[in-house]
Amino acid sequence: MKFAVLVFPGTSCEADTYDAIKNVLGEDVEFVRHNSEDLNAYDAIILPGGTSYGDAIRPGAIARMQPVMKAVKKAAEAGKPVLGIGNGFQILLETGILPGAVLENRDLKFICKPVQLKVENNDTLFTSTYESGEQITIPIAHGNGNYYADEETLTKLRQNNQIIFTYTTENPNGSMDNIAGISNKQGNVLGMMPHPERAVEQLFGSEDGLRLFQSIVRNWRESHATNA
Amino acid sequence: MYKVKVFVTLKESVVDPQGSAATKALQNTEFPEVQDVRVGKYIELSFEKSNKDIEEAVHDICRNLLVNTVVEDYRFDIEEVGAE
Amino acid sequence: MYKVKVFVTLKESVVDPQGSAATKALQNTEFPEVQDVRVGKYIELSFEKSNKDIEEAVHDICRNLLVNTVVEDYRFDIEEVGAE
Amino acid sequence: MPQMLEPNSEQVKIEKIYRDMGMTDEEFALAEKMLGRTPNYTETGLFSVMWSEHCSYKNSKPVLKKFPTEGKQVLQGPGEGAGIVDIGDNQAVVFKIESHNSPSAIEPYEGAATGVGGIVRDVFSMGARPIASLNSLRFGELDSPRVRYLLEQAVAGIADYGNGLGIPTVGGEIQFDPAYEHNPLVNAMVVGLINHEDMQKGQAKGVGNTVMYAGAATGRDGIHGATFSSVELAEEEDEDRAAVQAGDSFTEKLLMDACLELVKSDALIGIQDMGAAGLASSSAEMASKAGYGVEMNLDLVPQREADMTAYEMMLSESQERMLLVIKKGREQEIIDLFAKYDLEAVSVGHVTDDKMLRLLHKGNVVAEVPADALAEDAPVYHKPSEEPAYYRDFQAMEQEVPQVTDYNETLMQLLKQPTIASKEWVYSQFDHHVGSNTVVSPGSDAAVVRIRGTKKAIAITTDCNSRYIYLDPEVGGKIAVAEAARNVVCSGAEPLAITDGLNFGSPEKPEIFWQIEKSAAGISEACLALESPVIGGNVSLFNEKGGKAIYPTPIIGMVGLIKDTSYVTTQVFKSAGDLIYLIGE
Ligand SMILES: Nc1ncnc2c1ncn2[C@@H]1O[C@H](COP(=O)(O)OP(=O)(O)O)[C@@H](O)[C@H]1O
Repeated sequence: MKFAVLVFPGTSCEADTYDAIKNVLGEDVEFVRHNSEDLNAYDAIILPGGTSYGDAIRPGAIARMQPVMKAVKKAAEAGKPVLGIGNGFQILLETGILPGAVLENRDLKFICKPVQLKVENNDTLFTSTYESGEQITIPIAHGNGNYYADEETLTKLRQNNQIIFTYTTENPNGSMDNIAGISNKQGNVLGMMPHPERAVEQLFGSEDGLRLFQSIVRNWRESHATNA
Repeated sequence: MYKVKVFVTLKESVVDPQGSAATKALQNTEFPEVQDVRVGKYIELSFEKSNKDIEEAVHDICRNLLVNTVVEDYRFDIEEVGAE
Repeated sequence: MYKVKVFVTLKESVVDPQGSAATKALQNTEFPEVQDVRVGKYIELSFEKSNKDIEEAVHDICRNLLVNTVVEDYRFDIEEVGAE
Repeated sequence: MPQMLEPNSEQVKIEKIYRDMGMTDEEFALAEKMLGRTPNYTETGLFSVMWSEHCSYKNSKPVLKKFPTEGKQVLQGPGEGAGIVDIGDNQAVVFKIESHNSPSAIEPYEGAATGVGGIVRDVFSMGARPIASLNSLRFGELDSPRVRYLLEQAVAGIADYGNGLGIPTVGGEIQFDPAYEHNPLVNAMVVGLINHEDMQKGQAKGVGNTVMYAGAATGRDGIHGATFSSVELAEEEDEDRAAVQAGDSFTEKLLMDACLELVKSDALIGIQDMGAAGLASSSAEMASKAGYGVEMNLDLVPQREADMTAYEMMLSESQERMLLVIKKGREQEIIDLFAKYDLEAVSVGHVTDDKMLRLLHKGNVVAEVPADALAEDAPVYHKPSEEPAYYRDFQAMEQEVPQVTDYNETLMQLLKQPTIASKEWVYSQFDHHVGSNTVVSPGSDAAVVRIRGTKKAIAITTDCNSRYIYLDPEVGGKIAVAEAARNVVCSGAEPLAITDGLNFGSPEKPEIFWQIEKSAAGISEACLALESPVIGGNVSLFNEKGGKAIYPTPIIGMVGLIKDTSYVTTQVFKSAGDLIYLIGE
């Protein structure tokens, strides 16, 4: 399986994400730059974290104008797995591929620490390796992760089981409904503020994030086996 | 040349983390009269004349970059400046 | 009640990282006409009437909380609103 | 902007304008002698910044010379942007500590942010990828609103800049004491990783080679910053001196990525960050170090503001800029390389053989000064030193053992001290995980960062108990190094080397100079004993206000090597029933 890790000017988590896929997960992966227009060669697309364009105007605002985002939209519509982590999530929200927005953290401060998440929906191609309701530990590191959506959007998210991860023991940033990660209606696009690529080796405190990547691979293998 | 002034404000229904922190801070000190603070953006653009419709272009720029219409509203003033 | 609108801008000599990133982004897409973008803050305060001098109070609030006068300039408009 | 007419040489001399730039009468006379004529306004500006303590170390050089700087692991000692230490497998670590105290006292957010920016550039200009950042902070007591503001803003500045760059901030220290009420200290340390063949120098070699300017455009910000950081803070704090420097971490990130690609190019001869004293110090130092001269046409310098003078351009401390020397004929490659990162690189001059720093502006030669006169031959002072009365008094005091009646109560009181209490409020604002190499995050003794692709890791710490140093600078200096070493050893590492940030009051006072000398002696002795040489550092003097100096605060930044990540140890108790031992006296 071949992953694309998108790189915008200012992205900084591309190396760890690449390493998690290449060396820990053991799958193929390539960097793809912001001005590229074609993602056909890839089976899954990851928008990693960092500070694209210095978070100017709003996090993700300038990234969404870049040529590669048209290709991301196409890939999402075609049903390919698309994962946005941290700034990647913010870009997906800005682009409108995922609904809602993130505001500045409730306490107006950047927060970096491991948090407890609850897997709200394990029936997605990203979460099938988790138990439903399982508690997992994954670090966050963001200044703008305070998820907001209007009541109508929230209702839809709940009805369609699009809320994938929530913060359990505490809500670090003020997100509505404790939301830490959501998917699109089809379930092939996931955006989350926590960083699963930072939780792939026990040496760094948790391997819970690795299972998310394993889930993507497992589901891809299964669907390709049945299609073949 | 045009000078465009864009005002971006959070929609009323959206809680404003900066604004509420500022309101609290002021009320706790010498300014109990302050009822509410809302923090938005004030953006100045200098824009060369072209054959584009300037109003439309500014709307475009706002929607493409300066404003996230999910949570924000905007308005703008256009001023013609300099000789050309 | 007063409604106070405060405009906070970076001093001219201070670099504006947001503005320059936005300028480049616009120029690289469909808006080569944009010469310059400067990003500031637009803050709205609602202020109950009291026996304080409102102008002075707003200056105080700006200098104490809303504005970093080392790097920013500000100006404001005061509007009287509503009945009381 | 209305332009003031610049004074001519005669006026500079007769009206003693050089004094406003921080030069003494003797220094101005020396500059005249070296030049063989009276320097003009621009030249006087060059002398004054280059001869400031910040750039010349004129007061501290005799002390710094005594530090042990050698060891088989040392690949680059003091003298370049940062020191370099071998860690085996053709890899090395590059590190240095840097102060940004006076800018942070005026504008804590930008001061701290640009402090991080400067030390990051120092490290990547050596060719190394920054892999970890730390800081060492000193503030007054937290009951003052101004102090709380300084702390909050300085921490936010470090966080925003470091997080924006994607360099993990993995540790640091903070002390609160009234001694820092008006002179907060903001020191930042960065560690980078490099392969031996990528090591660079700041040198302008080879007649005809091209001098290029890369990065952000020059504005009027921070003019004379190096000078201001070398004098006592003015009484009037909000007096508008020069525009403060502001940082742009996005541009820095692009600049870092571009420079790390550039160091692989054989077109690159020399590279240096435009830090304190900007274009003046980078050009003069690169020429002086290499034994060549540099000629630059200032009309070609990218400018952010209109009508800048030569003086302003040379002394500006605008951030995120680098000076490069490139093989003649290879300029286009460099322009293209930077363009890929949306950055400007322009040719501004060339290397000459006459050892002069020559500046052209609007068709005239506006300055022509021997590069050595500005850099290598700057004056050096041997300041008088005298044991202070307070020290004699303290030494004469009876030993007193404090009476503790309720140990629980005393422990609680101690833990409530902001200096001792948890620093989570601070470090949770720093992205300490980015890069996914941080094995031990803030909250333990030393931070541990894994070297990707190997079993190795490095342990890093910053330490300094300045009260000990105030009470007995020599013993306190030893204690600081020993504490750093203990922190590193407790994490599973063997100490490699240290960098030091020497923060003191005015060296003009014999008692302060005595503190500098004595603490340096203590540091040296501990370094020798622990085989951990000093590979670089920074000096910040004149940290005084109203004649009152800070505590002597020589911060020790130490790096140690862990051969295998399985040796990594953390400080927390692991499970009930484990035995607890107390080792040592
Ligand atoms: N300014 C800071 N930035 C980042 N981490 C910090 C800072 N201050 C303290 N820390 C971290 O908090 C932990 C405790 O620090 P400190 O109270 O100085 O303890 P110690 O005496 O063990 O060094 C250490 O891991 C240190 O790195």
